[in-house]
Amino acid sequence: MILTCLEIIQDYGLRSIGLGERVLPKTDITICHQATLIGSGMLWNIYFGVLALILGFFFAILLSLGRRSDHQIVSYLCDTFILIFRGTPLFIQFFFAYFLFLSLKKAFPVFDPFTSAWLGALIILFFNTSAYSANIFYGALVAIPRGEIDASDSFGMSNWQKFRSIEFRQMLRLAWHILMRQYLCFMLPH
Amino acid sequence: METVIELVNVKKNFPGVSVLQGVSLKAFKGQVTALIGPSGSGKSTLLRCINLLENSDEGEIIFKGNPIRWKGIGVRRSPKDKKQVLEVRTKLSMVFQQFNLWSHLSILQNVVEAPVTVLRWNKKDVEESALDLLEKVGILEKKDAYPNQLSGGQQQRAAIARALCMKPEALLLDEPTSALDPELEKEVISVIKDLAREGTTMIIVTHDMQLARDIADQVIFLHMGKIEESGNPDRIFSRPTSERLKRFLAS
Amino acid sequence: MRNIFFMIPVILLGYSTAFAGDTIRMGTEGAYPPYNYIDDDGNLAGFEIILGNELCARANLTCEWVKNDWDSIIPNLVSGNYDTIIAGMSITAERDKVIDFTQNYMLPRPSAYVAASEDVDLSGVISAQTATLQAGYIAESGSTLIEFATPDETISAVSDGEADAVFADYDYLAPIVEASNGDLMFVGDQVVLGLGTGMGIRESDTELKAKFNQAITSMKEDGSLNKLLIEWFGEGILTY
Amino acid sequence: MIFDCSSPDQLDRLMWSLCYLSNGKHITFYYSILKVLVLLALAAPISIGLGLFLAILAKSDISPLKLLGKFIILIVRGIPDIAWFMFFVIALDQGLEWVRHITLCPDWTEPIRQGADFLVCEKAKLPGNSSSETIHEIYGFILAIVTFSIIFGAFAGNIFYGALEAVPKDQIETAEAYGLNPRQIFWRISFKQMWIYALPGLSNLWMILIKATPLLFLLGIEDIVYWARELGGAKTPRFTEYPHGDWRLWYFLFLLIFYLTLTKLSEKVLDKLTRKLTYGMGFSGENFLQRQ
Repeated sequence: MILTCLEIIQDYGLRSIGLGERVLPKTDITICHQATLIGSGMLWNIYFGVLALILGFFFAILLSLGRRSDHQIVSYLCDTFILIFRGTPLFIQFFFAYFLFLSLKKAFPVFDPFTSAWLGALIILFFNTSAYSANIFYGALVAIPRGEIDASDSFGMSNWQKFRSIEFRQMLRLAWHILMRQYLCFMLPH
Repeated sequence: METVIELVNVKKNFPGVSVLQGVSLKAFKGQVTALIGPSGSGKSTLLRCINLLENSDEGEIIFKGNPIRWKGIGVRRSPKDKKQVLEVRTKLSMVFQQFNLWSHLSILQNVVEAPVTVLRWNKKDVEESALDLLEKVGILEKKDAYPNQLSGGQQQRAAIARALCMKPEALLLDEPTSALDPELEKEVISVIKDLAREGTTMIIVTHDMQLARDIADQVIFLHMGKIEESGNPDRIFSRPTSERLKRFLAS
Repeated sequence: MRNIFFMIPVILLGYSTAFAGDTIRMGTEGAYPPYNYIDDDGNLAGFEIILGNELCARANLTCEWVKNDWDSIIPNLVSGNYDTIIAGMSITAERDKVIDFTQNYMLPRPSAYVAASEDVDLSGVISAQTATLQAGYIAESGSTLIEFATPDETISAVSDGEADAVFADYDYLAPIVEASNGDLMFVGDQVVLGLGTGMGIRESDTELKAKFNQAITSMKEDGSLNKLLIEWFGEGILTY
Repeated sequence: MIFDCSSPDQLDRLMWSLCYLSNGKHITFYYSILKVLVLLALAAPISIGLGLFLAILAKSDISPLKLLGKFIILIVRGIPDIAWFMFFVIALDQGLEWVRHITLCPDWTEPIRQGADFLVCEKAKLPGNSSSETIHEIYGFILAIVTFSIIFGAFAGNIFYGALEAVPKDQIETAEAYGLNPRQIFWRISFKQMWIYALPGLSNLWMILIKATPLLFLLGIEDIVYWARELGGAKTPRFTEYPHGDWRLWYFLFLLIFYLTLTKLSEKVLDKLTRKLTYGMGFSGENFLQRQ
């Protein structure tokens, strides 16, 4: 029983990423088959989830700083980016991006891999979580008590020093719970 | 002299702490009773027990000659008769340290809310007397403002007007000035002094010894949940007998 | 009380049940020309729409068309959302386990590959519509299958280079190849799959199945079915 | 049609576009956009009503009601939306038909389930087989609204519950001190102050609701996504007067803009509402939102 299940896992475990058996069993579908196939599908979830969240985390910090920037164009661009990805359904974004990459690919062969799920969908997920997280980070940045910033200014900290030693930590502290809650929602099939 | 409130050996425990360890006192009609004492001595709890916001565990609370009827004993003790609770609460109006004006109602609405909904008095009459009271405490022009648009002093004066509008037997004031800046404190103190002069019955918990001295007919010094000393303000402040009161007044 | 409660949906829906007659709801996809598609006016059109209406007339049934996505076309028949499937569905043993079929109204038709160039490798990536005969065939053939929910998308996949070729019903592909001005072309060999095209009917609906079988037979006998087939699929079509 | 569209292949570009965009197929597309708006307009107030009801249940003093309220909120929130969309509608539809079946056709002897088939008597079908396709579509749409309303109602219930809890204790205590009874305290104080604490959550929920509307397709409703795909797909001249290549990119761009506009508009309205509600309540809108 356990042995056959191991075999099934060997055959189908990586099916969702295109390795192993392609054709699904037609008869004798056991719980092991189902579990293996679902698990195999989850490989994608993990791939998308983990990569998009990790990359998105860093990009979101940049975006939130950009949005707060004194540079008007930068601030406007970041704001628009966040608005677009937070303001439209993910579902529509996927469709649009797919068709966009298709047309781009015709003109520029560089875009070849973008229409496959492993890259195209990842990019959209990455942008999407970045926008949502950036919004949270931005809220946290603005919520840092003015006095603490004044204090660091009064000690002559440079912008970078100020960010690294005060703002970044405060921002993470303030945003952490909301961020984790959002990540959880993102990973669950809601 | 008519007794408005009498406490006999009232005790109150919070889990692990004994807040009131047998307090007996009498507050008389037309008089001001001031409760003083260090933080944590149980002054506020005592006031809340009188208004039945807090259930005392033991002892009698007698409102105008009628003892509160209880069910259960000890920590599970609670008033038996809801009507009686209502009577006590509507006849003893509370003024809180943090004002506690209802933030979704304008000042005028705050003042008329309880008389109209609880006592079911005629709304027009209540509004009329509310306006008089607001004028009396000096914030008539703020009647349509919302609480958070007012300074602390103005809010507390509105809260006093709200309490008076119930036409209560007595006002219970729980440190009415401690949340205020010295500047704003003055406005409120002068209102309280006016009330005292008019013979309003008040039980006031305060940190302000000068205020207690000026307006109180009776001063009660609480320490660790017990009445350490009581008497008229002259005696309490000029010739304290207990060591604790001496130390408290000196600090 | 109970009755009032149950009446609410009825009232809401306009006493619909009061005149329960012989109305048959016909499920189709509406995205599979020339079998069935939506015309410019937004109405259903195509060979099967004409055929279905004629069959209903012959069986003395009032028919109402229902559009449904291909992926869920069988489950929705089974759960009673409509009573027949008439959507270019090939009769196969696998489907026959879940639903019943009438006799076929089209003989088995060839499926074909279409690609963007002549020299394409048919063991590469082939697109096909989900849950079709063709998808099953490709999956077993050793080529890499990519599936799409609508027939439309299987063609786009080839134009866009997502797939090397599309494998689909010849009659569906023919007008598309013709309209592509040489961008798309038939490649490889044609393969005849399935047992012909028939109407899907719930297994329990034996009476309805008999009625339609009879109607199809009558159309076969008087030649009207052949005429309709030629009108829609051209002279080359296999007739009865 | 307003324009003469009888032979599109001879029209100039502008007229061609006008004719193309106003043909029957496009009218159904616009109609599906209307469906989204109607869904929003109906599901939002129903959700709020249901949410209030659930929150009031969950705050009730009677413990069975309290448990029931909390349980419903928990269950609906605990089950992923997708599952609701996939199974709830079928269950609701079949449940209704089953109930009607036993009441309307008591003489029916055959089993309702025969293999995979779900069979009820003719009279019990919802809507009846003879009703027009429009009625069927309306019925499906009502089921969709019910589904959306239940899911979002439970979320709203949770928000309202939290908001009721967030009303400061001293506001309630003061009311007690002035003799208001629990009923009066709930309706005159908690319930009125609750809105301001609920508003950020509700705004959020509204945005989520907007973005959930493309899920209509999961309920078998021909929604904007269906029509964008259908209309955008390449068309061969044999089956249409308006052949064109693959235009799906443009249709989906339109959908993106549509949703973006909807979001942006909502943001503006909600901002105004927040400012109005928070007027005089001590938190300026923006500060308040950040506090949440």
